[in-house]
Amino acid sequence: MTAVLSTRGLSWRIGEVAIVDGVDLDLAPGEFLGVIGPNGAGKTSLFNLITGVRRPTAGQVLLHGREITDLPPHRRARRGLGRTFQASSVFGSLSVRENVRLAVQAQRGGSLRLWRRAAADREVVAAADAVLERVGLAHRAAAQAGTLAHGEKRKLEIALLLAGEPTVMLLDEPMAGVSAEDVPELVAVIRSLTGDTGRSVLMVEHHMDVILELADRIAVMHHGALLACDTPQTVMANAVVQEAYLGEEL
Amino acid sequence: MTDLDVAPAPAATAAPARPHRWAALRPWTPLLALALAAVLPYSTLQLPGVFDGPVNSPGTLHLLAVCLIFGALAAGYDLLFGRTGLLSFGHALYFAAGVYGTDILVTRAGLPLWQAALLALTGGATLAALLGAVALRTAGIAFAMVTLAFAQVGAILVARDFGGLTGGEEGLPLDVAGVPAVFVGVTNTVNLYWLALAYLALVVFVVHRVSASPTGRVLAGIRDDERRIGVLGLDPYRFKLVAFTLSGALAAGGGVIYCLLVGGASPHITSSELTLSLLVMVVLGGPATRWGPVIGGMLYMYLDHRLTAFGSSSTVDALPSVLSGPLSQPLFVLGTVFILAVYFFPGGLAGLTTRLATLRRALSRR
Amino acid sequence: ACGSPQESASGGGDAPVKVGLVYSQSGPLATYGKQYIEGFKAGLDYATKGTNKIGNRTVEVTEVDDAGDPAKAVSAAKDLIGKGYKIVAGSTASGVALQVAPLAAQNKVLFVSGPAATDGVTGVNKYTFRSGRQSYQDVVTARSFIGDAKGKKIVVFAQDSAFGKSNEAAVKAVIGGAGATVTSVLAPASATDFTPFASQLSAAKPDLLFVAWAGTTAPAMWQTLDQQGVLTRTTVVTGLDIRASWPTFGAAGTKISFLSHFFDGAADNDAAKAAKAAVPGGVLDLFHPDGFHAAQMIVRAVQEGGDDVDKMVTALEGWSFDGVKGKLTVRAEDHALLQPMFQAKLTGSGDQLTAELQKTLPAEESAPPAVPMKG
Amino acid sequence: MTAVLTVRDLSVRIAGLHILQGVSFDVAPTGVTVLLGRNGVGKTTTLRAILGLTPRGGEVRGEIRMAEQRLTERPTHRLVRDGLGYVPEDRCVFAGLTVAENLRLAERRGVKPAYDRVYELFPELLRRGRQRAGSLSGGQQQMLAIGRVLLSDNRLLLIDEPTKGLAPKVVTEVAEVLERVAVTVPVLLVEQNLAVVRRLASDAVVLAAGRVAWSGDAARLLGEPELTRSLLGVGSHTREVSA
Amino acid sequence: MSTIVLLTLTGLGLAALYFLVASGLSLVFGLADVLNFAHGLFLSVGAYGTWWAAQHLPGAGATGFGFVLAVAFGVVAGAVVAALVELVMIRPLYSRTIEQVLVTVGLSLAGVALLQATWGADPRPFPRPAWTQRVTDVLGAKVPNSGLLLIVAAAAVLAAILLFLRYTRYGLVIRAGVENREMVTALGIDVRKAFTLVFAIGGAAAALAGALGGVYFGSVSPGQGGSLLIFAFIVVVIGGMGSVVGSAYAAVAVGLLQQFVNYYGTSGAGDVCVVALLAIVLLLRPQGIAGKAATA
Ligand SMILES: Nc1ncnc2c1ncn2[C@@H]1O[C@H](COP(=O)(O)OP(=O)(O)OP(=O)(O)O)[C@@H](O)[C@H]1O
Ligand SMILES: Nc1ncnc2c1ncn2[C@@H]1O[C@H](COP(=O)(O)OP(=O)(O)OP(=O)(O)O)[C@@H](O)[C@H]1O
Ligand SMILES: [Mg+2]
Ligand SMILES: [Mg+2]
Repeated sequence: MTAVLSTRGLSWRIGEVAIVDGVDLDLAPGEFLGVIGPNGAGKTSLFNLITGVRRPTAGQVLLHGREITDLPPHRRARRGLGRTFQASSVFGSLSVRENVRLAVQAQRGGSLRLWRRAAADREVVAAADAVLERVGLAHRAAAQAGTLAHGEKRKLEIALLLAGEPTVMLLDEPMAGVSAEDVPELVAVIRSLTGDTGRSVLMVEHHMDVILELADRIAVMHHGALLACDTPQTVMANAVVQEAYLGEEL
Repeated sequence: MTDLDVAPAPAATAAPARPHRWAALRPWTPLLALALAAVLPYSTLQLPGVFDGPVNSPGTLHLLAVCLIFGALAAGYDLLFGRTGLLSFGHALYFAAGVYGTDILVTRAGLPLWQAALLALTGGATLAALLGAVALRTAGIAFAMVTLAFAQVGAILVARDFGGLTGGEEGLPLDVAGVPAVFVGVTNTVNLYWLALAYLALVVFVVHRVSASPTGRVLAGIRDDERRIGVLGLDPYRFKLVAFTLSGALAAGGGVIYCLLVGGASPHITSSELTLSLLVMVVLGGPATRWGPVIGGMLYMYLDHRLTAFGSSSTVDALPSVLSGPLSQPLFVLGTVFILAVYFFPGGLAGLTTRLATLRRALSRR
Repeated sequence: ACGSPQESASGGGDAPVKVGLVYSQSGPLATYGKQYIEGFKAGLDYATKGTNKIGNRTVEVTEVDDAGDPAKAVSAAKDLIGKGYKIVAGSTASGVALQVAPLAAQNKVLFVSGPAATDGVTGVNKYTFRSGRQSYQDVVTARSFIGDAKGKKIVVFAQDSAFGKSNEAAVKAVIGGAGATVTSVLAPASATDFTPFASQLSAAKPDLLFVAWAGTTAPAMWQTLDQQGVLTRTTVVTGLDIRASWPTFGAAGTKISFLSHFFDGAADNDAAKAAKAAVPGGVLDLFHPDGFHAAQMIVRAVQEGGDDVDKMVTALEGWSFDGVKGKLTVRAEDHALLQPMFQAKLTGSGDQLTAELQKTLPAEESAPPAVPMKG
Repeated sequence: MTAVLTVRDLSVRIAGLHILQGVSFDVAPTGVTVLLGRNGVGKTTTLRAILGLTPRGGEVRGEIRMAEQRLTERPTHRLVRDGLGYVPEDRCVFAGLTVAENLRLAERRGVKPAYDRVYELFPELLRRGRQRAGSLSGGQQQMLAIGRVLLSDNRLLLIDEPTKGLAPKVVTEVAEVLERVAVTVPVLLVEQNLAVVRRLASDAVVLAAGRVAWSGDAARLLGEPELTRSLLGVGSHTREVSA
Repeated sequence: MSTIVLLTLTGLGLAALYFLVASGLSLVFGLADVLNFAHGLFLSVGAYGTWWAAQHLPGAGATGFGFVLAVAFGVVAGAVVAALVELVMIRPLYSRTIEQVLVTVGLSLAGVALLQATWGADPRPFPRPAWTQRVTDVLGAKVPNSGLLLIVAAAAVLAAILLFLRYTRYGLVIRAGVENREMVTALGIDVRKAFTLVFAIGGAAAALAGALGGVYFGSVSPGQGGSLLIFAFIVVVIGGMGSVVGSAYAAVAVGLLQQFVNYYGTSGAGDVCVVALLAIVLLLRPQGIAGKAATA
């Protein structure tokens, strides 16, 4: 099988505690894999290991069949691995448009260009504006990113991710704090991330409705380990998931 | 300091206001200012209180040249501090490398000036690249301290007069035999002035060009969130090193010209105080603004030089001793002025124009 | 108003004689600077017999503060020269003297260096003179403490700085040259604790210990040498600094043999009396003579040379005069200022220390070897 | 019934932006008053203005009263000491302090801290007492932030999106906790999860474009699909469609 | 043998002096997040305060209880000046860290100049009880008593600060306030008081260092504070910002290293070694010896 992203026995321990515990995960091309699990299960930590923000204490990460366990974050990104952060992290002092331009530019190749006028790079500008349009932030393009309201920052996060044109995308709770009115819009944006393009998505989300709507399969994490990884129906029927994660319906 | 050089400031910051009659001229103001500054030495204008002699007197031109060099140095330092968010406490080292490099190569090794200058410049840039490569493995205050430590080693080496090269605390006067005659002697001060002006123009051009370039945008990104830059697929380390090296090279270049201007090197310039002053200059002017650091640097040096005269002036002497004592200490006045500036011009002098614009708008609305 | 960027003003005729003094009014050497300027004013008064006129030209003195920074000094000197000043004097710090001196040659003006002790100013160029003593003269005075140097063991304890090293070199040349073995212990100028160095000095057991130390750490250094017993075990010689520093020697003060450039009471002559009467407070100190002599030399230069700097130089070369320290001579070859030096002891305790003259070395005895004029 | 908090004609201007333009509403002395609106309408800004936490350079006009006292004139820490509890949007736990220290810090002078209440609600906090708060998961940080204000008794709680980023089970738990708390203490709540709103809210205030677009009975707002749709966008949360 | 003892004990004395300066610096830096360049000024205030009191304050003097009184006066003066600085200059700039640092830079420039204008640039003899001028024989080494005094004082200050941070609520408030001042306020705590207190404590520690440093050096001069400050910075950074215990370890390392290298190596090598130590520690462990790793 040709998984675009796999982890093999991926573990991260701090002292005695296993935060991430021997996770084996395969993401197929074009697949949308939802990740759920109680707070503190290790979902964000797993993302950190995959993207290289943290170094695993054991195990491997493979991207397109090649090992990337020891690469720094930026090298992984250049191989097509993109992510968003759970806590919004955008470039606060730059304008929204500049934020996206920076991401587009990073995608176009990171060679040093000290003498070119950035603003004059039409293609980059056009690409950036297209991305902003797509996530519905075009009207805020001139605003300073640091002053955006929370939901807008989430959108900008996704815009930054999109601009990088990754083949594998890791989304960490993209819906957190997004107003009810905007949820469908954002869901649509995220859905369009995969669709026909063949990109694969790994998404952590606590909004079950969103997960159920988007995910092809759902992985459940619990105490750092992978509890289950199966179709939404099977997972939702799982008693442990019911008990430890979903609880009773509101 | 001439108001000519201050003039371009509004062009940089007051963009949002309604289009002005002169708006079309805006892009040209820097060039206009440059041209005016270039012909300034032909003026015999007397500005009593501002300068001791007419504008074209060697003393005034010398002071102006010093101001220009430090304006440029501050602009170069701002590339690091204001635009990339790297707080280096060791920038003086690269400036000193330019000064001492030139001086030693001309005076001790007997090289002609242009060779010495070129070597000092490359040497300064290489030094910055090497030390930067090490220091940038740390971040934040640790980075500031490593750079401070490196600069401190530089200061110790200079003070220890290694191999009799640097002259220790007495400094090393430049042997003018190796220097073209046009740069020697008080009557030729004007040539040094023009040289300093050219250097300032170059630095400002480079800094602006670089910060408007794709790389400049990455630097701004690093300032905000370095981890994010990595995840976008760019290596922050590499970009920081570029900024560090470039900034160091610009400082070394300034050192070459300063060495010519002052006619030698003295260990004052290796002190961490110089880096601190650079920081002060940038903040005084307004970090990451177009003209702020330049203005800050020029103003600081102007005050630094003029305050010694002010301190010994008769106006100060006539005051009661509670006042005249402190006021006769230039550093006291400078420190106080600086503290006040931090309070009353947050965002630096460059921020002042925006604030004035807001004020004007508020008034016109009434 | 328009003009050319390269013109500069000039004086002449009955115009006043303009003298520029660039020295430390602020900064770490401000006290030296203060003594210098007091001495200068007294000297000018003395040399012009109270008229402040040379012939029928008044002397106009402009003072500029360099804060001890050569860059500021150069800036000030350029300004003065640009305004047509033909005479510049001052330089409290050695670094300042070394960097201003080349300007004198480049622009053909007279430069009379002040308290700066560096040997490097002597013979640096034709237009530069000095009105104070130089390190070499200190060291020669130190030699006078041990009589016959042959076979003696001398240790130099100096700051690891240009000042310390030039003293070390001078001791090697002067006392080593006279047959003694000279070794040295150098310590960083910034040292905070002196015990390691004191131990080394104790271990060396020298016949004479020459200490060259300037700056604010001196009291700590002396205290440590005293505590570790160095001062009682050997003859320790050092230069006597300004009066205000004496109490900081603490208990060590009375155990040291001092060589002295000058202290109040070292010499008794007309000039010294005049100086004593003229300076505020009525007590002379280390650097009053440097200012006094500078004024005397400048008056002489103008009297003989008018506005012609080359004539001023000729007038000063080989000139002997009676100054505060006694009889001084400007040596023609390298412009060294030959002058008497003194041996002294401190007596008393606490704040009540007085210096007592032990011996006066005539000018010839402390003369440094002539160096060739460089430019 | 008199309101516990009245806001009249509140205007906030930050960095030249007129964010709130004359907002007026009351918070009932019992139950949960929920503040609704799209991202960026100024819900957080409203809460912070009440607490006197508007950023530097921001301009606040209008009147905010709690029990006849004008809040705008008093420093934040006094307001809190007098019983105004705040759970901020970004949790703002002290990353460098341990969980226990975070809680200890929240103790108020002269008030006996109700640790039992907090640990009963969030046993996780007891277990992780010595862990640094910065290394807690997002959800755990949220628990800590809520736990902090529950340590003391309050006259009014201002809570900004407490269920953001929490697992469904914890959301339910938090909702239950708030429900229990609201019996004794009135709450002004900002919340996006309509299921939670439905369960807790007695009154609702809807902000739009810097003004109050609607205010009244929460049950009515959520009960009339027409009203819900026009005020809160797509009438209902996707959850209710698909789950 | 006696050389080793002598070097070790005097090295520890030096370390104690560095620690006294660094402890206040570390406290203010680690807790109030202000890299305080004016710390040298507080030190000078303590030194000049003691010096002045010994001559002018009734009851105070250079010996016995009079000296203790003089030192107490200096320490109080340092604490008061520091608290005033915080109140007047630092507080209005809260959350603008860079500006706060800059204000302290300005203050350090102006402060030294002010001292110079008032009492001149030259060193003044410092009041010293006779005991501190003598030496104690330890295993054949003549150890200056002033160094021993420093060691005792440093140990006392270390203990006092640790007790303060561990057992008072202020410690907690201060640590939290560094991270998010606003949130501390939102918990009902007047955070401003705590910060003033930190400055006062830092100022007092610096002033004590100044007073005892005066005894150790035998004189006081305006630049003394500044020259000690650079080593104190190094000590703070090696030790890990804000960790007072770390500063203590680092001070000992720096003091001993400097002393031994200065004796066995060439001159000036001591300073270079200290700088090298700094660079090595930071490259291996950017957060310093006792500093905590930053969280993601
Ligand atoms: N540096 C650390 N030291 C100790 N424990 C840690 C550290 N970092 C993370 N943890 C713990 O690891 C666990 C996993 O954290 P992680 O952030 O990955 O959870 P998560 O699944 O993303 O939770 P959430 O849904 O709440 O965001 C948590 O219990 C957290 O407290
Ligand atoms: N410090 C600031 N400077 C400038 N604008 C700001 C600032 N803080 C908030 N804003 C702006 O004010 C508006 C309201 O922000 P606020 O955070 O109150 O919205 P919100 O209703 O809480 O949104 P969300 O649901 O996303 O949390 C936003 O458009 C935001 O950009
Ligand atoms: Mg998470
Ligand atoms: Mg909000």
